[in-house]
Amino acid sequence: MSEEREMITGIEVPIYLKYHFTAGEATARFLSQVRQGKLVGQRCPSCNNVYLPPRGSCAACGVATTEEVEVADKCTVESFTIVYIPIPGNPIQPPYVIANLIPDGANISFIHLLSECDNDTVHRGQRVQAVWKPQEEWDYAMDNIRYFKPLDEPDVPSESIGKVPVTGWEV
Amino acid sequence: MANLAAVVGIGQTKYQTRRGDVSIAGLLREAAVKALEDAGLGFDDIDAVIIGKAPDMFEGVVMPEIYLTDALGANGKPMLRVHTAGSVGGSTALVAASHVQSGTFKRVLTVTFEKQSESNAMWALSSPHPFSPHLNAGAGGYFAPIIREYMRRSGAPYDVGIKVATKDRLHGARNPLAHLQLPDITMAKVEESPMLWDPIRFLESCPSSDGACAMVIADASLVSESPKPPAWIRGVAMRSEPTMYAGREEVSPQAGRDCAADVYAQAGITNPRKDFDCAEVYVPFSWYEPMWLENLGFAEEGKGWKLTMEGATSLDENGDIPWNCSGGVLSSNPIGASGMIRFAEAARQVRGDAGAHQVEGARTALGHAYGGGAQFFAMWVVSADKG
Amino acid sequence: MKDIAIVSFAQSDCVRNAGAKNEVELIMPVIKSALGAAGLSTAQDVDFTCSGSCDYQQGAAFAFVLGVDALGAVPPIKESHVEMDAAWALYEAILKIRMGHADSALVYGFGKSSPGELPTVLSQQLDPYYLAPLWVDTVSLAAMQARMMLDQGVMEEADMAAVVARSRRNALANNPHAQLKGEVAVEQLLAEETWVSPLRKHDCCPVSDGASAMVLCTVEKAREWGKPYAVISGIDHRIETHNLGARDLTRSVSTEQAAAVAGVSDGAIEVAEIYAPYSHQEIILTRALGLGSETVVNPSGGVLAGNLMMASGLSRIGEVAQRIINGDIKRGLAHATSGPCLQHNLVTVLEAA
Amino acid sequence: MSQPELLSQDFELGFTYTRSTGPVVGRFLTDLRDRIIVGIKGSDGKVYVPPMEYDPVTAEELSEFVEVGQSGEVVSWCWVKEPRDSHPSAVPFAWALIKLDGADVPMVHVLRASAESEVSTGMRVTARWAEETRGFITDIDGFVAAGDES
Repeated sequence: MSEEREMITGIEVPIYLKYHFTAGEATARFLSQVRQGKLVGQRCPSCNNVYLPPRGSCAACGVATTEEVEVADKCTVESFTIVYIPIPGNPIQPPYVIANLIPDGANISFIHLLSECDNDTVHRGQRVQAVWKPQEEWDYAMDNIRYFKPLDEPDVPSESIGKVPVTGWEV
Repeated sequence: MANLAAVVGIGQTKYQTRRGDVSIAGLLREAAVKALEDAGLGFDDIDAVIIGKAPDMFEGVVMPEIYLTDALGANGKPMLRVHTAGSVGGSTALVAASHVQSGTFKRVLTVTFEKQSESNAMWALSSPHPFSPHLNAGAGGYFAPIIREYMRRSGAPYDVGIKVATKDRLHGARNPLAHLQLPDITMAKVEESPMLWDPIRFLESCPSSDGACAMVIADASLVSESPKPPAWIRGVAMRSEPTMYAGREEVSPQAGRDCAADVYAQAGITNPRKDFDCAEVYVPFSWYEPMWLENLGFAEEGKGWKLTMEGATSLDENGDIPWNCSGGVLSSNPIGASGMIRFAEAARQVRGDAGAHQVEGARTALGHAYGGGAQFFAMWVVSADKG
Repeated sequence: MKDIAIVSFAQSDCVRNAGAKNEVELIMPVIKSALGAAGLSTAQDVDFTCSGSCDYQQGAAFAFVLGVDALGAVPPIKESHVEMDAAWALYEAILKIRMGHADSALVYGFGKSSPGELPTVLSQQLDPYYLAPLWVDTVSLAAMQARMMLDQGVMEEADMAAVVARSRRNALANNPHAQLKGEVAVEQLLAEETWVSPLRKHDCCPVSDGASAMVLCTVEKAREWGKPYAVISGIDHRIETHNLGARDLTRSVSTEQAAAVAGVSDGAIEVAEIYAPYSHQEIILTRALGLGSETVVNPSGGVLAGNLMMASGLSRIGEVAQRIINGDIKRGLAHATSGPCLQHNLVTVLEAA
Repeated sequence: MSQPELLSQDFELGFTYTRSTGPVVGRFLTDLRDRIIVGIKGSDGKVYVPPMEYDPVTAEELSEFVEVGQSGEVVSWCWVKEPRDSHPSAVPFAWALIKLDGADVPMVHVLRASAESEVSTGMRVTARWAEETRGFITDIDGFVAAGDES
């Protein structure tokens, strides 16, 4: 055998597996209603907290959730970050704000984009509202909401975030 | 009552971006053989093998214990594979210890690893899945808002994270196994590095590494058969809570506080800052040092950042409670092994075997790991003293 | 060491496709049922919880993290997970109880295999340089194992069919959760065409979705709860080389080793629940476990009647435990397996108090 | 409560992994590229093909390579009537455990034959090489009945 032959030290191994995935009941119900332009969470029968998106259970109590509660597309900023790197597969250009938002009527936050805002003045307690895509583009996806934009409403005090009544925060 | 057990051997690979010279099995083997050599033992002396790693998608090998058994001398023995997200390295050490502490086995080998260069961390941690309702901006995108909330509550100055990032890299420069070797790092350099997820800058984030970490854990009756001093396992604890629930405290998760209280009670720790000589704590983003200082009771709520800024956690500033003398996760991060590296480095300290990053006279140390959305915790207390 | 007892067990139906049931929706009913049978309500009522699952079944990382949502883990609980069949989660829980860090534990396993092509997914368990890139599937490997046994005359095709016929018959008689059940004659089975020759489709376990759960505790705790229980008198597991060519595939050495440590031969085995995904493997395992005609093998039908991948091993243990709890038998064994051609095997011996 | 819609979608979990081989696997694949098959000697002298990195009995690191023949004997096999998409053959084929001449331990690979009736345990087979070899396990396109390799 030749001494100077080039040794193999690495190989490329393509591993592509096909799946047919079916969303869980709670997710399916949620996304079906998002397709209609509605945000519908589920209330825990034990602790009364409203989960959005619903997962079919209250993770805290470990009980199934079935009661549906429509919540507003107005939210309060619970926390946020300004991101300077692109999201794989997402066209949004950095820097952009992603925030944990608690919709009026729910007790838990979900992550979404914030836009039409001054990145430097985004803050906890800030009021925001969904900017939906045109109805004809709605699909089974949260990005039916293009992003959230600031509302001209007073801030929710820090200690009340996630605890305001179902009807939403009104001054 | 648990049987007394100790770490009698530790082996680690060099951590680096890509270990292109070894197979997956070869990577684990290297750490395993070093741990056995450190313990003065061979594969025949081992009763059971326990491995751990983060998601199988990193290497694309499903349930890899099946393929790794030959490399780890596990044939004819029990072999177990643990997976508890980012805390897995710590959890694996605890599961391995339980094989001995339960009185079931006398001596076990435990190995954790990740060969992240085989794929891409961002992909492996969040491979696209249909109907996933969440926007995915990576681990930094998840943790940055929580860090901002910590900053808001504590009123910490903006440069606390910068200080941690600098300190841990200076520690790492003392550790020849550390992935990042940045002996000339300064706070200015960290501050100038690109912002990724405000307030997390590039240099305030952990790297992506290949590497493996192994330990031999032995029953007290066999400890003297290994030549080097043992690290006695004085407390073990794990806690989990759900990723999301209404009213969850994300800045200082209860699972972390409960886990610490449990492990401290077992080890007789009443004042962690005084009772520990050092700690190896899972800090993948710089700001998690002050956050965990508070969560783990080393500082009062809202005051953790002061310890950091005073240099209390710095070996180079002769701090009274050095954290992550090995350089920590900020210097080396083979995800599935990162937790065990914390546990092993804590053990190295109390064995007096930590080389240039040794804390003089260290007798008792904390090893800590967390994972998921800061919801899975694993901790142990090791000591030079049998207790 | 403390004696450990199993006080309850629950399993979902084995279904080919659980459709719109996610992890939580699969897990929650069996957990509630197992806890309920032990007089408990949430994971808060036990000292430790451990689960088994595999991310690749559904193709999403961290499946087990979602599983935690089914537990009611607030305040936080002591919890762990193995990326293995839940029989190994049970093993971890037993160590925890033996070391005195828990007096009771909840163990569960879940699997939703329907989204993927399971034998192909499992081909990626194999050596990543020599075997996985060939995409040799687990059915084919098992078929070569069966051929070896036929060639060596250690069994005949009719023996394989007899295993299947008994599985279907037992499932019909005893197992409301079974996916495949019924009266079928050996001749009928042998008349079917081969699929991956020498295996016929019926020689291979079906692919099923579902979950199972179990509550175990110290014997003292079981008495305190006032619940009937089965004692785990022995448990052990062993793995063997991954090189199929280096193993005698007609035997299961690791099962023999585990059976010896677990003390299978210390008394008569009335019932054995064996995790044999292929009919011929039941023959290998029955021999490795040293079982004779006095033992009823797989009264549930075994996994040929329904295979909850990642929960099937735990279910085998549960099936035997339940028979002891019900007072039907005094001593039995359960077996779990992992890897191609029975590479890794776990044996549990269960006895009445 | 309205009936839930069933939401289903196909998706592919895929990545092209970049594996480093280490010296043992690398040597085997390098030789495959050069149309040579090597095994490795175990602690007890048994020749393993493909070469194992570590002895399955003693766990010792192995390093003594042995070139083996390109023909051998079928130790066991199965016939795949309905190849899966992932399989290395679109038409029915066999998987086989093949003990190459000079090896003690059989290896798993593809056995190509036009019908199940042409395959039998103990038959002699020979490696047929891929048109282009690159250092991958599929450089051996498959085995065929001895005499049919061209």
